[in-house]
Amino acid sequence: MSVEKLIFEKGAPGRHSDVLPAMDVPEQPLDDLLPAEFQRATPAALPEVSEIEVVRHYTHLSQRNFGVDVGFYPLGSCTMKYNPKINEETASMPGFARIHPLASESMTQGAIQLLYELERYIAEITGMQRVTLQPAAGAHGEITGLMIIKAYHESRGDIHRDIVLIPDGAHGTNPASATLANYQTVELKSDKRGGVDVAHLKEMLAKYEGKIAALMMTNPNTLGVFDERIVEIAQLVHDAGGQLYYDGANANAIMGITRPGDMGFDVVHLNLHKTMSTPHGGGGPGAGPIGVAKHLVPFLPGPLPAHGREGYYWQDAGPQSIGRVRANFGNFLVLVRAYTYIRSNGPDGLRHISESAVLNANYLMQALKSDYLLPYDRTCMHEFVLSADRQKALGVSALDIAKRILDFGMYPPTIYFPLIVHEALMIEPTETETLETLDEFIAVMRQIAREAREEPSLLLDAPHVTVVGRLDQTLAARKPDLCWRPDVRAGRPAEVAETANTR
Amino acid sequence: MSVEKLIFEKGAPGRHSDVLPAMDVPEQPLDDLLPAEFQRATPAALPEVSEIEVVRHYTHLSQRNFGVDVGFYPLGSCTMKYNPKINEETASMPGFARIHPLASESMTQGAIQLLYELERYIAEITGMQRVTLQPAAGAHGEITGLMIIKAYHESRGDIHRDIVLIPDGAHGTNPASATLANYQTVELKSDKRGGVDVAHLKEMLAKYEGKIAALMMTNPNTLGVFDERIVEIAQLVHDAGGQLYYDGANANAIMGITRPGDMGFDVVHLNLHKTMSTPHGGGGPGAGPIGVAKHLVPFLPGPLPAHGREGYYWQDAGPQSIGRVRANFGNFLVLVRAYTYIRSNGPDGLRHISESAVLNANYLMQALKSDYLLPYDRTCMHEFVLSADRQKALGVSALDIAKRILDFGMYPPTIYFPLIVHEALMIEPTETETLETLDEFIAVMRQIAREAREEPSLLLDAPHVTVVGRLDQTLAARKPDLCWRPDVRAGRPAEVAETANTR
Amino acid sequence: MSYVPNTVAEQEAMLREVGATSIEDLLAPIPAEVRLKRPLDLPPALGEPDVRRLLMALAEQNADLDHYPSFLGAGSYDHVIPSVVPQLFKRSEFYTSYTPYQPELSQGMLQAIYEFQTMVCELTEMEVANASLYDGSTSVVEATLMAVGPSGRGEVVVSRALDPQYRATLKVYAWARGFTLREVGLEDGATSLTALQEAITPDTKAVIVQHPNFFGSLEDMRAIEKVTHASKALLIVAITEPASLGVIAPPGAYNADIVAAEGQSLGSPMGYGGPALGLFATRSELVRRAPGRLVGKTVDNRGQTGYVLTLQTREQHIRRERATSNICTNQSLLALAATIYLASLGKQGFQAMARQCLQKAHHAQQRIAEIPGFSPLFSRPFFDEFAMATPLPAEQINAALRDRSIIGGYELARDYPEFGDALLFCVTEHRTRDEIETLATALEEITGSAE
Amino acid sequence: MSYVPNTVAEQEAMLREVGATSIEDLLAPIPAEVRLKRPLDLPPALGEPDVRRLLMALAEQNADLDHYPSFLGAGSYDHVIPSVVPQLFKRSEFYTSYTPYQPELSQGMLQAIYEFQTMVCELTEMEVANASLYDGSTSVVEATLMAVGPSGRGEVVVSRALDPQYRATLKVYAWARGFTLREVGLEDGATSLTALQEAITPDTKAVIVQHPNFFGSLEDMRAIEKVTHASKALLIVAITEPASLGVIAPPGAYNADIVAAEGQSLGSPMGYGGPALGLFATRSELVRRAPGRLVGKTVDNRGQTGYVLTLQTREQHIRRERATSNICTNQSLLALAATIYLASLGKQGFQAMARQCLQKAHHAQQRIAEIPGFSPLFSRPFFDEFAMATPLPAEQINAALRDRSIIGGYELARDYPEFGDALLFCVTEHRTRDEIETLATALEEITGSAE
Ligand SMILES: Cc1ncc(COP(=O)(O)O)c(C=O)c1O
Ligand SMILES: Cc1ncc(COP(=O)(O)O)c(C=O)c1O
Repeated sequence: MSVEKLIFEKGAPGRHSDVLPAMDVPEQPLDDLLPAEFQRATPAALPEVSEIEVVRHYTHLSQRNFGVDVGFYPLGSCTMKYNPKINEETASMPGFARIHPLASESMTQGAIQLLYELERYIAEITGMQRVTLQPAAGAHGEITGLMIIKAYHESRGDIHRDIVLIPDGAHGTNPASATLANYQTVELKSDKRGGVDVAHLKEMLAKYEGKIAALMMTNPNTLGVFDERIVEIAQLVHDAGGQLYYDGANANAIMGITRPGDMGFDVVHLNLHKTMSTPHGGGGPGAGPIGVAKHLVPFLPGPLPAHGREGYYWQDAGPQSIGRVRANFGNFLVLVRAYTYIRSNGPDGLRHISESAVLNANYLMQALKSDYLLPYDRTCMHEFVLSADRQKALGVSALDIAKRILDFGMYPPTIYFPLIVHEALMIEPTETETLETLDEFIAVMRQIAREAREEPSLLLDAPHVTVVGRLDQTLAARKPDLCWRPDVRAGRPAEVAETANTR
Repeated sequence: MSVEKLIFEKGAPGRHSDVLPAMDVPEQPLDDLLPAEFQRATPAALPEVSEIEVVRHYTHLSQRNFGVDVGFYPLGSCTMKYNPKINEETASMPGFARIHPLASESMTQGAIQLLYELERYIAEITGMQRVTLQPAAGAHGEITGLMIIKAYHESRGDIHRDIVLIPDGAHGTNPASATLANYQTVELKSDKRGGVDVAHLKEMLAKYEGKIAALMMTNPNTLGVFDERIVEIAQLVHDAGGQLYYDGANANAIMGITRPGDMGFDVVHLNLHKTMSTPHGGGGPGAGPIGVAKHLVPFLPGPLPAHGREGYYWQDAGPQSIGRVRANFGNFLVLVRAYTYIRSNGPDGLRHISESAVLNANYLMQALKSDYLLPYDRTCMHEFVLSADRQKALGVSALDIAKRILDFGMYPPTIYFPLIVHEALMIEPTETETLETLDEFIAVMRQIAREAREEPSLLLDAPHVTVVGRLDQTLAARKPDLCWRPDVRAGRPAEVAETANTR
Repeated sequence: MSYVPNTVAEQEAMLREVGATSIEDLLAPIPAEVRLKRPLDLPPALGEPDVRRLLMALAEQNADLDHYPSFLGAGSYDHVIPSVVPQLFKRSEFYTSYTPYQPELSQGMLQAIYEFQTMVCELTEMEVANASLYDGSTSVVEATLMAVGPSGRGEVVVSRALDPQYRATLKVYAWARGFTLREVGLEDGATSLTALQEAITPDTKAVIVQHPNFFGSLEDMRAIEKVTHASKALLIVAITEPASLGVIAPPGAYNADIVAAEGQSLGSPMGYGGPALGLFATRSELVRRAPGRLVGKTVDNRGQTGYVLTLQTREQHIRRERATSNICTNQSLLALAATIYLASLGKQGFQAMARQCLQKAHHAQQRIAEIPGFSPLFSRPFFDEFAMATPLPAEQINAALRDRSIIGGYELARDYPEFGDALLFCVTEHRTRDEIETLATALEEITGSAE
Repeated sequence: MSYVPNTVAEQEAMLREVGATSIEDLLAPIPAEVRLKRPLDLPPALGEPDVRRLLMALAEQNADLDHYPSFLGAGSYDHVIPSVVPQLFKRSEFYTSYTPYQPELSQGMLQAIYEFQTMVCELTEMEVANASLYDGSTSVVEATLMAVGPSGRGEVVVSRALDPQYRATLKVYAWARGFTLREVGLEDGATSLTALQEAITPDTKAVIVQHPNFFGSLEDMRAIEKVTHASKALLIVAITEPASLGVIAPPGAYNADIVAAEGQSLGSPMGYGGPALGLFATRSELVRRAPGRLVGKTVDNRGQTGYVLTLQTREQHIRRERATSNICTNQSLLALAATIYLASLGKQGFQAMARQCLQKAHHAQQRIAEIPGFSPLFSRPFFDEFAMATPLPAEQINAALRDRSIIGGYELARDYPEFGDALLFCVTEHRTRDEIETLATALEEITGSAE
């Protein structure tokens, strides 16, 4: 596949599509409507291309992209599973896609009902009392949850709790969110089995007595390991006056099997773009609703969907609510997909999903642990983390392995996360992969392990068959080029492209 | 891109998707409803695959296919131009896509109105009196038109007209259709300028006096040349008692400029999947409506859309109608696209399309005639035909050139048609290609001409970068393998695939 | 004008390049006397949003099946289409491609058609299938023409239980091509075996029977086959409802020679009857007489498997007036839809779907038969369609159903006056029990039997 | 269960392979006391067609913009979306991909985002733009947090003409992060310059003004900029209606420091308010303080151009608690939609679209102003939204419009009781003159001024 120019390098002055409606009102002089000082001086230098050019360009770009529909995508912690097509269909229905958030409740009964029911489904799945659907993604759920915890402590006059405990294996959004909520973070060590080091936890609880606002955890954690001491941990944190936050990015392992609420968590976010299989869209949109235990309900953002004699309506937040965390009601069309997914699978289906996710992960883990170091060698849940340490000794890194995987038409695992594993390869196959695909991945990983021993240059120079070779990240960061410069557009587009391509 | 197995080679016994509704009526024993002798003994051995397997498989197949959305497609006589996306949108509206052809007229007013108006638009564009929208493609239009001509002659007791004259450059469907209507075909020679050899025509008219049913022509013809003597030709045929049939596959050259009706044609078909840009779908569906002059209207197939005091309705065919040429009303969703296209472009737009198609073709022709033989060196209309005779002398054929073009990410021209040009390369760029694309094609063709001289093996072994190399057509025809055999499916799918791949 | 990319300035430069001063120069070969001297008399161009509005307004004047539960079949069937089907077959690499003349760049479509051919063979238990024909009616025509052969002469016997539109189509072609059609009458809503036996002569080239027939009834295909093959005629089986093949014996099982079917049921939108999907299957030994495109498996010069259009010497572009058929453009995209549909339902699902049709249709028939004045018109087994005598004129009942936003059955008297007031109902797996109940209740109200 | 491909038999084989006898073995680490001992209390699974019916029934209870002409804006805008936009951005290679961590296999999305960043810079005349944030409201939050900096302290001045929902959102974050918000009042529907001047203190980190503001009015941005930059505060411009940038002066032209906008207007379906598209642009020198993903151009080891996520040391996955923001998942797919949208409209089209909005909105305003009792609430220039005082309570008017299947304007008193009975109307290029006339006539009827 040859290089695809930028859209700005295509087209010619004056090219355009006819995508506007008729201008059917009498036209008034521009200056009469808009005094000169408010007018834009020069039009934005957007592309000047015809419709066929737009279509071919973005079709070509799509051909230069890889999604779950194209192949295996075992990106750990990201739960890249099959995104059912029916969800795309329902989310495209005009009665969902083309409705105004501020239209009156009587004109949006179906939307409110859907959200009302979805809230209850998520509450049931997580074992929480109520749920806000506002957060746009996991990280947004985290900060929302932490603000609720903050409001809770404040409401009790418990105003010195400014510390959030976070295990060392946690996702980066957890500490970042804590900072955002003005908390200090204290890192908790993991024990040898990959769980929270309870001794260390106790130590920290003692050290910061009266100052612990919360513990943020994901369980199964980012090693794919279920922390068996969760009840004890919860008890300890609660006893110390702290709240328990559950990062539900890994909930694909537990649906119908166990619930954060039952483990003792007070706040939970779910990544619907993971567990509920709403597509990740190349980086978003997602949805990160949070559920809370009963004592935190008054602090939830509002409004919340409600049902009364007159039908469904939006209930304003009460006096203790933190307020809203974004405009409108959440990533509604993502929520429609999640609703569709839950209704399609039902209770047994959701449990079967989680069980199958766990089985697939264990199957891969058992098969790969002879060729790669498995630092925590125990039954995993939906994912597991290998280390490329042995390969590193041969001079190839997790990055090299990842790049080599690309040559086999597969996306590589997440690498260098969690931070507590050297040269981490974090593998999450998900439940929607066939046995054949798992076996193929095993074969690829074994071959790569062999190559690392016998022909490491194959890895070091990888990828070989992708549309571009290994890209220079350092250069990108050192001399950031974040935006095509209109001023170099003066020349003939083709020439400019050449220049651009070799600078 | 690696080999893609057949869908039958994927999956495993018992795999499936849940795409059925609930079985919500009380179930009765099968034998009570369907006596055993009517029952199927063994279920059809359809694939047993999960949804993700279906999605990936057909996504992969799409990646192994090339369409106008991917690149330049100058297939002469096929008018592969941009298929506007709005047409896909309108054709997908449930009020068009999900309506039953036998629902009452009161329930399908919009559909009948659309067809009523479309009939009139096509009549205006072609200069004919009325139009039937029934034919499913060009060839279907041809046989329909010839049957109308037959009925016309018969109605006048003129029953000895069993000959149809067809120029030697005509498309294969013309003689095939004539046979189907029980006519004998007589081939008309072309003159040196590429038009109908009028002397030969006169000779044939004299030879077959009283026996000529019709002359079938396309104008511009398949050389892309407009036959200037059309009025004279029409006069001659009419004087001989024959009818003139216009194969409108090449109408992209003439919209708003000239009309078959005004040239003297009695019957015209249009390929909406060419001129009106309805997508060709990898081989269909198309739509080949035919328009007829006033004297032929009584013979049109019925029913025809009509409008009266109660709204739109289907008017039954009259007593002289040939009857219907298919079930229902035509390829309706294709007609919706054509209607959308005509409304989007309007009269000026349609003319601009044809003018631009002509300009693009002449631009390419001028640029290429130094490297390739141009047998009819005169202004062309929407397409032109080169000959690879010069290259043939160097040992490479039109086929080799076509295969080499594939390596540049373009579809090749039509080859070996029309039959009157040796080693024909029939090039139709269409109006929707940009100047840059035309220039790119010129560069490719020049490079290939150079390669033919300097490195012919590059052509002889082409294509090089496609998912498969040059395919063995002879083997395919000699040992036809038209169907995957279920009996070899016994083994493990992977093994079977291997076997299949190496036979 | 929006789809022409090049600007006026660019076109002027191009004109200069070709040595013309204006487009008029290039149009010079067109004699003045045939030039159109005025703009086409068509409505002016509309921008995209205005076109969308216009078309939406037209579309919404039609009763779409999402909002009007339909009990109408008679050749077009409302089956569930899995969401994956449109989302995949509408990928633009497929739908914006032409007939795969250059196989190396069209492997996707070719392989899909090869899979399609295989699936059609599986469904019908025939040996070869082609890449599609226009629709069921013209597929029956092609089958008949194939049976009649190059002479175009002879006799063809056709059951009166063949879809009336198909019979009408066949009649036109029979007249044009020059063969004789003999219609065989009915007995209890199926082809009369005695009449059939009488109709067959030494000149009979083919016998055409629809199964399930137009009334939804199952024919005695084994008996028909015997009678047909007792002479040298070919047995052509027409199928309008291929969903039936999930549960009833396929044509291959009773030795059919040619199967000519309508494939709309298999994943294509109903679309007011078109585009539809002509299925065509036959025995291997007849393949060189078959119409239409065929995709075959072969190898490339690197030893890899690939797919090509094959046996093209049958076709018009090679054989011209001696071609087996004039077909060129066919219905590939719908064949692709059918392929994806059948892959999605799969072995189990296709069978389960057919069984649902059977069960729901029988449930509906039994329920309607309970309503005073409604009684089964025939006693033969059926799949998902059944004819009921009605206590009021069929049009009157349908009009009243229409007022309740229900699409009623087919008014048989339109084509079979001999049956008097009768409706042919269709109930597929897509109808729910509730909808059936709504229909039955409505019929009770309309005919005054509701309490 | 349908999306799990492996069968029971296969799963059993896999269990054997891992040395387990049942899935229970693998779940053993989960203590019994936290195990759910009953099935989840959720409705049972539905097959695909039943799900489709259910969702369609819910969808059809909502007033969609195809059937209810809307004069409601207030943060969500009904612009025409060209047909190519959804057909391209819904290609599954895009929407089923993750954040492009492995750039070599994600060049399509990366290049598109690079184009997006460029287009946002073009629209705003700013120097850098990021790969998107959640929506306009959180983009304003991020901009504010960036201005406030790592300390999290200080004061931020915000105009009362900033969207009320945005102000509400900001308030929560201000409380949590620990900075102070000062609201500046209005004068003739725009930020009061005197009040602004008074509100700014040496501690002011940023001034936030929406433009066009919530009432559709244009602010005196040059004056505001002067006042703001007279102190060391950053000027944050919030935009909810980026279509305005086709005709009004962009933030770069009046020296804004950060632009935080809602991009839904640019090709995304309104979707009941989400997913929306947070746009974020700033000056080059501030880029290392900016939140969110950034795509940069680079070269590969073969010398070819390519695109990667860059400057990641600002981000949570590297910098953790010291990151500039906690954002991870953003709104890439909508950024892609916006990119395709802007490419489709192009330089001319985008400007023409904005001018249509301007013209149609003014036509509507003038028409409504002719109706007795309706008068413009403010006298400032506006783009496509304008506030009108109404002769009857706004809710009463809206209810009556609703009965006529029209979505009326925003009831200002919901957030601005000080303005009494008033409606904020929005008229984009998508409204036709007929629809405007229908609205006006309805208003006449409702308020009794129709003759
Ligand atoms: C464990 C974990 N927590 C939190 C997040 C953040 O979720 P989001 O990307 O939706 O903000 C992720 C996503 O990558 C995650 O894997
Ligand atoms: C000149 C000409 N005539 C007739 C036809 C037949 O049209 P169709 O393929 O629609 O049957 C074609 C199409 O290839 C053609 O190019």
